[in-house]
Amino acid sequence: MNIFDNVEALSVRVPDGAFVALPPEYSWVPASLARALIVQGTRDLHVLCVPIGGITVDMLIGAGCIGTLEAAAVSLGEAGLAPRFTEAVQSGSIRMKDSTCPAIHAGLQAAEKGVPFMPLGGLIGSDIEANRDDWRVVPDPMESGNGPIALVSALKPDFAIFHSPKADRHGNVWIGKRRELMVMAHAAKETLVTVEKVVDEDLLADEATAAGTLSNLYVSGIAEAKNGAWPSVLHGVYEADREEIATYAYEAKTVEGFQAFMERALTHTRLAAAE
Amino acid sequence: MNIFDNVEALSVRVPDGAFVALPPEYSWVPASLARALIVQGTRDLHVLCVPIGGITVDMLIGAGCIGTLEAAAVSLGEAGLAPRFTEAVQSGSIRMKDSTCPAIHAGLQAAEKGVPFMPLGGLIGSDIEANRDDWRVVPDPMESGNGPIALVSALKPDFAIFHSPKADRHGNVWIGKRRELMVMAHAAKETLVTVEKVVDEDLLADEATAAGTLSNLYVSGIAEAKNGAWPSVLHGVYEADREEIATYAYEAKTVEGFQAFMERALTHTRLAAAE
Amino acid sequence: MSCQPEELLICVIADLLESDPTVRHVAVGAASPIPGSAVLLCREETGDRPRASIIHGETNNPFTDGAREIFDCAAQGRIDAFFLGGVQIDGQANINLLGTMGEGGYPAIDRRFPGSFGSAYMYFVVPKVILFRPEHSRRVFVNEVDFISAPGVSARDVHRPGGPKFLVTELCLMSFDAERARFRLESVHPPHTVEEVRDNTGFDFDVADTVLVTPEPEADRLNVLRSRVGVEIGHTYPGFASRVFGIEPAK
Amino acid sequence: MSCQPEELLICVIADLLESDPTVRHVAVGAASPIPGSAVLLCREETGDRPRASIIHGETNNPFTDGAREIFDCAAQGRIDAFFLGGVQIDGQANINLLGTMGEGGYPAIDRRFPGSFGSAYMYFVVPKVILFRPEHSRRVFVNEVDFISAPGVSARDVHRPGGPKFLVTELCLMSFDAERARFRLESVHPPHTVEEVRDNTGFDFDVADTVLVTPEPEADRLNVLRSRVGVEIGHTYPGFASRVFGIEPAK
Repeated sequence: MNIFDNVEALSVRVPDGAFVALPPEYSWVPASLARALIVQGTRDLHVLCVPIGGITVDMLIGAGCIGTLEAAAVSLGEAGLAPRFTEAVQSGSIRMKDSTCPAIHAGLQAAEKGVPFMPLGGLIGSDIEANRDDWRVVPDPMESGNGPIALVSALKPDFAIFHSPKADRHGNVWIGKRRELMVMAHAAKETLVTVEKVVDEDLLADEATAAGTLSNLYVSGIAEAKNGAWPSVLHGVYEADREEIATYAYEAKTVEGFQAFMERALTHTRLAAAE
Repeated sequence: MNIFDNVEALSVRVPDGAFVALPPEYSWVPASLARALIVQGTRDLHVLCVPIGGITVDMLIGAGCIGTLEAAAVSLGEAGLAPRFTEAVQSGSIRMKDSTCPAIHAGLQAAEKGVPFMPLGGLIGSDIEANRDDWRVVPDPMESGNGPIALVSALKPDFAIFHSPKADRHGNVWIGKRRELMVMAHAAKETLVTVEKVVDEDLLADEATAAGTLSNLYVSGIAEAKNGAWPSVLHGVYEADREEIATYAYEAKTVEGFQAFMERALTHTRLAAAE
Repeated sequence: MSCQPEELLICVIADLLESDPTVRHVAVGAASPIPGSAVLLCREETGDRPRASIIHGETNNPFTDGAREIFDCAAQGRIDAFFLGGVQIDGQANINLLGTMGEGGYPAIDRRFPGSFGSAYMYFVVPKVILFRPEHSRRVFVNEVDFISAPGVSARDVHRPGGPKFLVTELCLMSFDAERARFRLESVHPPHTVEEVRDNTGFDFDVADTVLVTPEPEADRLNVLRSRVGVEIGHTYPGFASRVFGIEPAK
Repeated sequence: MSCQPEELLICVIADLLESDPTVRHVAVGAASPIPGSAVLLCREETGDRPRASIIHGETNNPFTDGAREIFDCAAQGRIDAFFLGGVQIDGQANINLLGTMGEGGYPAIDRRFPGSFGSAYMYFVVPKVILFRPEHSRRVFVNEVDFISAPGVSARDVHRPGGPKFLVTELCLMSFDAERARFRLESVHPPHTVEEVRDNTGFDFDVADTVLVTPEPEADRLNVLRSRVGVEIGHTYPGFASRVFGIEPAK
């Protein structure tokens, strides 16, 4: 575990082609780290949305960073459809692995437990299941009288990446009740985290904070990134920048509009990287 | 969810023959509630230790409350063997379902997910597995090239019972980092909790406390029980009463010694129930 | 008192929840302001029922075990009602949240929508799923969906404690009979007609012996909706609360 | 400086950890004060390695996902070494933590011990399992265990990244060769002898070409053990720290 000086020190650890798990916009998305990946020109990522994507994934798609996307949905929420995602899927420019929320959680839990699959209710008869070569519907191997059951494959990302309000100097990261971040980190080989602030208190020392803390055992690298989830929400710290997201939703409908928007959005990231 | 006036209002909800999940001694054991079950003369319980038992389970066995016990181990820790457990298993007076820690956790996770089983590494070639009719070893149904895999059945207790430092007036219960308590509550039909204190703050209102809180959605009943884990530890509140446990370990080696010990130990519980 | 279309739909859904005492806990997913308002209205009117869990919300959110908890909770049988929509819905209640397909079908996408979310699971495990899709047109209500995000009915040997019970649109309320795998028209919202429903539905459906006229909400009910419910739903859906109820987010 | 038997064993185990750079993280289970002390001693001596996770401890405990986390963590390949014991251990490294069996075998129990804990799992997933059983007698080291809590070796088609590597007793250190499914005597603790080991072992084992005499710990090492390590292990095992190191728990 290392605490790095800047976000770019984390982004350079993610090579082209890496399998990267990303939380949803409402759960501490690493927007700043994603912009650093865009600036460094990362290509062919296999991104797993846990379980849905928003503006951050849409930007990564628009910037050409993503080769394969696995998600239960991608949307800008109240701001409407995710424009670059929509265009990419319609044109077939990315490979889309359509999933459903609980299957993504279960696949990560399988990796967390080191087993090749997880059984899951539902799914049978869905075209999602029918189109997933890595899932199976089998007769219940326990013969519990409940009929066939679906099995979903373990999801083992190379990297889990997310943003958090704080980590301590030992690299223990506050996740609060965002337990999907913990499952992501357990399932992934490495976890990279940006934080608003590195704090002096030991988050594991007190049971009250330990309850919402991911141990540094799972964390490879941390860097401070002020407003690192912006324009998305960081609950308890700042709200979503609805105006920015609405502007994006409108401008990114065309390739040219997207590029103009990103030119502005990335200026700050480029400046920081050049420092 | 109801907040009751005393522990007996919880214990009477547990009928003879119920399937009851109990945390280990180091994780907020409901010792006071167990004594109330003994005083009310509960019989034929199927107790699941999550995943190991200590003095509380030993007392329940000695008092004749348990018909079937499922556990990975039962021990008094530094105080040595659990005397009533040892005698009961050697004489065959209880039905013992021997298990192993991760299988109990996985079985509860299966119930938490509403699936009939959970795959689990290891186990193959163990006599524990060989003697469990409710587990199976099957060829990997995903053909992931990792050979056969063990499946353990879901564990769905009628009741999860535990003790906690605090709950709020809505019935939300502080569990800190004792997440096995949350899995137990999710897996069980009903959850009954004794607490040191019912507090005024809303534990879900703040992300910092919400992170270590079990929602009242899963809780049927709560009652205050001062020193409710005694003589076991309640981390952050009081230490284990090692002297009391050592005395028990010595005296409970014989039936007569156990009865004399319990006579003293239950006096307070009987007085409280009579009030 | 004049009533907005959204308000009528909220009341129709609230009635479905209020009239069914087995509905003790309703979960509301992402981007569901009308169903969310209906649950809160029901609770205001019954005084205590149902418990409403609005996921992703900061209030009315009991979940502390991460994003998977709502799914686990539903599979445990602790969620009695849930809402799903669809880009397309067909006469067997198959729902498609993914998009319309191009030549040869999936994965060739003609028009893509966000995706299936948790539908392929919740549709199986929640006893009372209410399908909610305001737009009532032949483009939505098709004879056969292009992609089954989640099937309306399942083979007998498939474990399925849950499934669709009702469909609420801008025109009408339908019930769904899983045995027959068919919808039945129950009531039509004024000023619309049975013929209008038929003209705008691409699948065959049954018609109740007496098709009711959906009652318009009373003034008292609208007051509750526009005050207490509006403020509460505004915590999760500020844009919706502003547009429909004119309630601006607290600063 | 004279050394207690527990101190020698702590040093033997510490050497097994120090000499293997792949051991970056060691977990120590319940009721394991000697292995726990060995890990802490190793860390004192290397300055940083290995990370020690003492489950159920309030210090040196990184686990915040409940009692299952250590098992998940091990299955993820994040735990490099672990300790197991046995009421009985046989020549194929099968371990029995359950008890001795009566007529006809399990479930007829002759003498019951606590149980198998997590052995049936950890033995499979942790690469370097060190078997630790101070009592070296034919009652413990039997030709065939009465009950296999966890098997020493597995069929080739069974996924097993982990297994037994060493055995430490009051008499000696043995290594284990999974291919041959046999132990090999590596060193004998003074003043004991190879013959004594053989006399007290109920199974056949190989003997290294040169059986070493286990070195006694140096004074510096004992000082570290009796001060810093003793205090730290006392947080988790106060009875042990008091008895072996004479360190009383802080009030």
